[in-house]
Amino acid sequence: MPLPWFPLPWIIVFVPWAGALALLALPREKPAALVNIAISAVGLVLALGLFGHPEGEQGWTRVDALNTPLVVLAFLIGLTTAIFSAGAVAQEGFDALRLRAYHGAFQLFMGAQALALLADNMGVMWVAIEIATLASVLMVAVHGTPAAIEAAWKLFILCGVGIALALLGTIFLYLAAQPLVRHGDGGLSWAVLHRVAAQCDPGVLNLAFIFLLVGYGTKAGLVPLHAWLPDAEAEGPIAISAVLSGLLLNAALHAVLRAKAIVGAHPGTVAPGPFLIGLGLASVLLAASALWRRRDARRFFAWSSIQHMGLAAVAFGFGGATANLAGLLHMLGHSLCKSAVFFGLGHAAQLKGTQKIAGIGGLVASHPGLGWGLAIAVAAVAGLPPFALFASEFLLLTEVVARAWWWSLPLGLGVMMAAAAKVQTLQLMCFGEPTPDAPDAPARWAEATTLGPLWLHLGLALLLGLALPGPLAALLAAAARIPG
Amino acid sequence: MALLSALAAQLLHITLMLLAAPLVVGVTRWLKARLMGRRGASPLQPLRDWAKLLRKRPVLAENASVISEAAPYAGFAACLLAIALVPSFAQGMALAPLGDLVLLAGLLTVARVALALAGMDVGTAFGGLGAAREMSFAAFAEPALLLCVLTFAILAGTTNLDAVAVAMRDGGLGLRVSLALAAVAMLAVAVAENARIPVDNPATHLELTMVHEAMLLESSGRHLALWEAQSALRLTLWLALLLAVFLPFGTAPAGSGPLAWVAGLLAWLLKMGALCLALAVFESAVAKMRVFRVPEFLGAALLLALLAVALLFVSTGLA
Amino acid sequence: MRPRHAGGVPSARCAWGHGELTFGQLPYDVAHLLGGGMLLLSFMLLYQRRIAAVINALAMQGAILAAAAAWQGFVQAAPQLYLTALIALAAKAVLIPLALRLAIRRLDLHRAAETALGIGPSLMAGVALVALAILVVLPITAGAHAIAREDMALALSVVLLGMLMMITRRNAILQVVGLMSMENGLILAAVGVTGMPLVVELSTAALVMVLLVVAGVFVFQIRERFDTVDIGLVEPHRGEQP
Amino acid sequence: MLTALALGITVLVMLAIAAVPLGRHSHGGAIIHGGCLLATLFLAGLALAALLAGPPETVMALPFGPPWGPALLALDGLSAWFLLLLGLIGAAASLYAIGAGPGPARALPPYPLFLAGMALTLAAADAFLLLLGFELMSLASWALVAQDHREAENRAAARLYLIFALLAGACLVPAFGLLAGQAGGLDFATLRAAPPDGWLAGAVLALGLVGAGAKAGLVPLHAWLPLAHPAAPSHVSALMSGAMTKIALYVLARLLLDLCGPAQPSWWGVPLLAVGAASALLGALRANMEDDIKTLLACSTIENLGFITMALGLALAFRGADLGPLAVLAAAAALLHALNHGVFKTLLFLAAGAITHGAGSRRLDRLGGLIHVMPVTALAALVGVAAAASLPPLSGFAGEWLLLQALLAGWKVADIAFQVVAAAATALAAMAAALAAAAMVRLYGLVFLGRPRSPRGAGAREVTAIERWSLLLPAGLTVLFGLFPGLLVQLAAPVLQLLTSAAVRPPASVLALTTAEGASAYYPLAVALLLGLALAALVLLVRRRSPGATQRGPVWNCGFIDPPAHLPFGDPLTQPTAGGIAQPLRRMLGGALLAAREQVEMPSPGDPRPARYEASFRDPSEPLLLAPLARLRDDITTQAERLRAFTIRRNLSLGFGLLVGLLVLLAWLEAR
Repeated sequence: MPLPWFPLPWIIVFVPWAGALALLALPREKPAALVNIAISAVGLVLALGLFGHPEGEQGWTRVDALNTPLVVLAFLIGLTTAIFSAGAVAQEGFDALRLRAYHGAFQLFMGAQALALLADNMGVMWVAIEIATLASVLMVAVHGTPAAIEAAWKLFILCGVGIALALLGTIFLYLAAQPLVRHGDGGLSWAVLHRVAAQCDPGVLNLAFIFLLVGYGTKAGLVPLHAWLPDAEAEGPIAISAVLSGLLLNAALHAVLRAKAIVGAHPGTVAPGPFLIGLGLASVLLAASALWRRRDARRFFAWSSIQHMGLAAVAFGFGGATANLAGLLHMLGHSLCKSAVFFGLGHAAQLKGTQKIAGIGGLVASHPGLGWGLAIAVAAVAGLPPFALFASEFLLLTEVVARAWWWSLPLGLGVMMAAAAKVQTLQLMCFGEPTPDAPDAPARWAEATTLGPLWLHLGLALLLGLALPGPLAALLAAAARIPG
Repeated sequence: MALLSALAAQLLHITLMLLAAPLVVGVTRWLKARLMGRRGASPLQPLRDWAKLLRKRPVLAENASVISEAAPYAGFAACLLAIALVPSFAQGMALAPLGDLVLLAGLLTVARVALALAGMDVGTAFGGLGAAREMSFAAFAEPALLLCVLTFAILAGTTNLDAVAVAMRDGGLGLRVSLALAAVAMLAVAVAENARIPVDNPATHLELTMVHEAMLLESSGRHLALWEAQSALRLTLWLALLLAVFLPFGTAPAGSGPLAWVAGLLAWLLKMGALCLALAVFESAVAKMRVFRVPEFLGAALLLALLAVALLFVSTGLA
Repeated sequence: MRPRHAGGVPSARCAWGHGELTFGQLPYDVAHLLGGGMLLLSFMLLYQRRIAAVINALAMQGAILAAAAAWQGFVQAAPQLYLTALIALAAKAVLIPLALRLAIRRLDLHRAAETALGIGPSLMAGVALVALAILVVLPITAGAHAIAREDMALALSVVLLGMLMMITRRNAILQVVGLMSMENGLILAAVGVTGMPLVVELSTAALVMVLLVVAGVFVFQIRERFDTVDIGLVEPHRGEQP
Repeated sequence: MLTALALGITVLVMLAIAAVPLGRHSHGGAIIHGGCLLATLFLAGLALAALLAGPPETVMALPFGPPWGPALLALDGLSAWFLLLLGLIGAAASLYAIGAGPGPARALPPYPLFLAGMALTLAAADAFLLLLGFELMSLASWALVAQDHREAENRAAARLYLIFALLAGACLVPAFGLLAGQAGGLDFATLRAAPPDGWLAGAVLALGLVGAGAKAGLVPLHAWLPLAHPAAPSHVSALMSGAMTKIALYVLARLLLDLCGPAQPSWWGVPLLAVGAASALLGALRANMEDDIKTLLACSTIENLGFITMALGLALAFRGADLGPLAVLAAAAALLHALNHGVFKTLLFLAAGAITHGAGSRRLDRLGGLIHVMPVTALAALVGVAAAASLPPLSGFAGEWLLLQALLAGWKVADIAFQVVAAAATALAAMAAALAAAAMVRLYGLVFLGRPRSPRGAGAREVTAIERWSLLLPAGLTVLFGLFPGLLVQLAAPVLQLLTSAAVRPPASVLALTTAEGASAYYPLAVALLLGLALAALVLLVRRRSPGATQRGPVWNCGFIDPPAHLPFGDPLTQPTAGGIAQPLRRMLGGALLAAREQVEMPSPGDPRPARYEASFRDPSEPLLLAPLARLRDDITTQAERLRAFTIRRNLSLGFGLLVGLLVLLAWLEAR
């Protein structure tokens, strides 16, 4: 039980940043990878400490039921990704400089991630997300190939504009609260805003929400603001795709949720839910159709991230304890399963020397462990039982049908189409005659650093979907009440 | 006492059927010959043929399996049981409670399957051809039959043959158009089931037109005798069925004494004779149709039966 | 439901209480004037064809932004705003324009801006956007300070115009310019709100990003436009042609 | 009892986990399948006990479950009945698997999981657990269908299979969601308490029918079934065909007859009746066209599922018309036929497996004359075929008798439309039955009778003892169930009570099945005895009159040349082929229903080429349902792809457009 002045959140944020500095100094591969793992592990341990941390805001940070699980999950995935990257980085063929940049950017990203989730001050949250964006730009561009640069540039410009709009939204939030808060600093505190929102000016709140939605929605990859996501996830180092779709999207959606909580707290505002539902549904449908035309495996799963974010957005758009719980489950489950997929896919891509779906075939026959692991992970992402996404999609669909059945038609269609596409890709990659391996296959032990995290994630997704420990379930239930 | 009399009636009935079977075939042939201006063989000729066949040793193909030997008995037994369920001169026989029309259809299917399997056993072209056609025709005959059964079920409220017959006799149903339609449909089915003209010609051995005979090409001796007897039995069964359902008049009611039985017997013989005559006339009047026109023939029967049912719905105002 | 005027209590150290500012009062008029000036310059940006002229306009906008920030700092008695003003002046009025000129020379882009949407239409669109901005700000109850409210309308218009510029210009430099004027609008909004905390930090952070974009233009030698970068570089690598 | 049930399922899951390391072990297969055998037998015993002693009223909350609440386990009559079915079939299949020897290691873990999924579906007492088990079952069986994934068509089959399974899930979840929406809970007790009505009920009916129908392979959602069942190993095909499809029907019955409450209107039966009749006809007809044993059997499965669905529909209709006894009759028909079909179809699929083992092929045109070399298999298969052809006194006929009686009573629903539908359904059912008989004769005649059609077929040999026993077990059950259907129906009394909510005596006595009013009855045992009696007497008489032993001679066939020396088993071309046997039906019905085509290519005189005869057919669901959907999907995706080629600037404009649009929307909303 930490003392009230004990700034655990800040420690959680600054440990990775300190690590980033250390890693920027480390030129050699093995030690860098190990240090990277060590830092991530420390981060995870600290994050676990949040469970015992008293709730509520503490200066610029806050700890509550909504962000605790997200932070813990973020650091968990950070650790597993670090482990995976230890095995995978050898194949990336970095020179010393890129290696430093890669590891440094990774930890920088982790820290920013944590700050974005833990921030109570909306301004701080904005800054954190911007830092995360810059870090991810760095990580995506690190290869320096034209394609990578293009992807990074796209990410940079689109998300940059999004970030700018989010800042305007933040300013509007303060404008709304400004007449009501005495001391200036509170004007951006989520807690304060949430408290006083009911007396704020609805007009300003509406405006604020629009800008925050468009701004952070860009980061969350909601259609039609999604364009940066597929290229960014497909062109960066393989390990990065896992954290991008596993963490960055969550942080952005979390920010949108905070905004929704504030705006929703005012009875007079234009209901924010429908906006979220609209964008979410657009994401689900567009992704469901786009999935059918992908040839590049990583782009394929990037699109699947868009679809899942859309589902979560729809859930939060409906709001209410049940739908929010479904959305939260979906976020968590998606992070776990999707990063698991990227681990397996990354290793497969390195084995086969290509990330084209056509080039990755017959994994089950040539590499049974990897093949079945990847197959199960993809099945989990497709929403098949017994993993978390099945539970969340079940809850979401039943809730939507019960509340407003007509929404369930496009929703069910999208889910169905997407799942079918995933089944097809799964079979293309895992079944059939094996495709030839690349000459420079990764070391044997790299398979361990792939399958370990992969199965760990699947196991956790299984627990999350089917046997969540009571306290955690209570925590999620509490979290589901926060966005309103 | 009643049980005993029922039992006696049943046994009498079975013997009567066994005796009648060859006669029905023989008489029909004889009548046909007469109608065609030939003298024709004596009505007892079938009996003589069977006796001769029984004396001969059966010859089986080298690769014939146990099916070839078992099928004749199985088929005959099924037909025997089936015909034991169709009331002839008296009602309320011992096996009457078993006499369910659906079961009857089932037993006939057993006989048909036995025949078809025997036809395919040796693996010859004709056997297969005959079996395929036989089974295919059933696909049209069965529904027609079932729809007729539906008609009875609506009128008599049951599918038990005995009860249907009773209802038909003194149910005061009068003359109904749907009954007439059903009768026509059932006649068509009977013709098809017994491989009579115009569906099949029992007398021909022109391979390409054969259905029934094609399956018997490989059987000889007692097996052939059994097959022949079985087909005769089946013909008798169908005629008896038609009589029992559509012309149940004069049949001795359940639990009645020997006198009524005699009367019923006479009535039955009369009716059966008439029916044989009608069959002979019909067969010598029409020509055999091409094999693949049979479905149309049976399809027409099916439609008639459906029409009968629909009319029944309307007329009896069940709706 | 009108908010209480709790926030409207004048702070002791401020010359003009910042609760009931209305037309005809000096602080308001000046702020309004500066904001209007920025909006005007945004239109200038849209209107100019020659890249050099555009950059001049941008520099002026930066300068006015600095002035506005300083003025707000004076009005709100918020010294940190002076810092913001200083940063804005240095970076936006001086450094970045210089850098952009350098870029033009480096990438020899001495030619008229290619527009995806003609100058005339883009001006009209700009007007429409301003109208929209006013329309959406209008329902904000007058209880919130009139100054803030007007500033919001102006800032919003500047932001929208900047974005409009980004999407109607095919030239990388001009798109950067659009991004910058967007960011100017943000800062204008930020300084416009009384007592906005973290103004300095936020504006700096936003600035950092713009600087990085400019750097990107340099590093990646983005000659013509995002379009070509997008298509030309990437198609061969993407393997996604249907 | 529930604890025991949970235990059984847990054991199965444990077996699945244990199968991963054991897969490489040489005896691993035997161990795992032996475990499955015991577990399934245990489940069957449990179900039997539940049916005899009356199912436990309690509901058990599992220690695990979704984050929003515990998962509930229960065992009522309905689940117990299907659990019994599952147990019996699973036992037979597992036994066969032991005998068949170890398959590929990857096929081992999914098998217990498959069983566990089905058991879970049956034992579930809330919608989530039910669908969890349902999808688990699909997933595991998909892995089994895909186990031989080197074959392209197997992959295609697996894909189609899983997609249909997803469709089933995507329809059932909203169906339960609609119920839960106005009941306010997902557990069955709550759902039962608040039955839907009006359009809501209609939607539940439609969704349930599509969802369960997609999994049960009802027309027009049957395309996957004839592809998927043959792709799996035989014992798995047996499970899929015998048990899994029944589980889907269980879900249908649970949803429509139980959870939706007894107050549903009488027209509810019509869709089920129509779908069932269509399935029965199409399946039976296709079974006559196919020339792969397992595909043929799969099509016959479609037919039988059609029968069961018809019976369920009749039960709904009668119940809606307050004809309690008739509803019970129809429900009894459904249950009885489900059980019987499960058993004899398992038998037939296992026999198909044995044939594949012994004779090395599944194609009718490469087999023949197996009765000589595989006598036991032939005997067992004969029982199965006779049952599938619904011959008295075997089990197939009993269920069909009840169904036909129910159909023949359809006119008692006082509604002319329904009466006509019922009459048409009667005709279709009869036709389907006759077609099934034809298909079965074709199957048996081509596979076991005649002469070998290929060298491999000529070298066939009988399968191992265990496999033979695994055939004889269901064969014995088929006979037993055929002789004592009355007992089974009486055993199902609580289920009937539950399904029809009519306190009516089940339409059966120990020895007989009776119609609702008992006006007509079917005494299978008596029929069997009389047949036996007649047979015995016949043999005695005939053999007395003709004592001569049979003698063997060459085939006659109106003149038959000796086979060439290089074809010791005779010239296959002189035998009827699968296509030849199918010809009459192909011409009579195939052209109309299956777009069947025949073309004869007759070379000109002097041309040495042989004449070619080609016959083909296409299932209507493919051009009418699947192809258009695929085309639609492609069109949509093509349109959507245009967005992808956008440049950054275009994408920016998209975002800008969104922003402006939202602002305009906002302004408009606030103006109002």
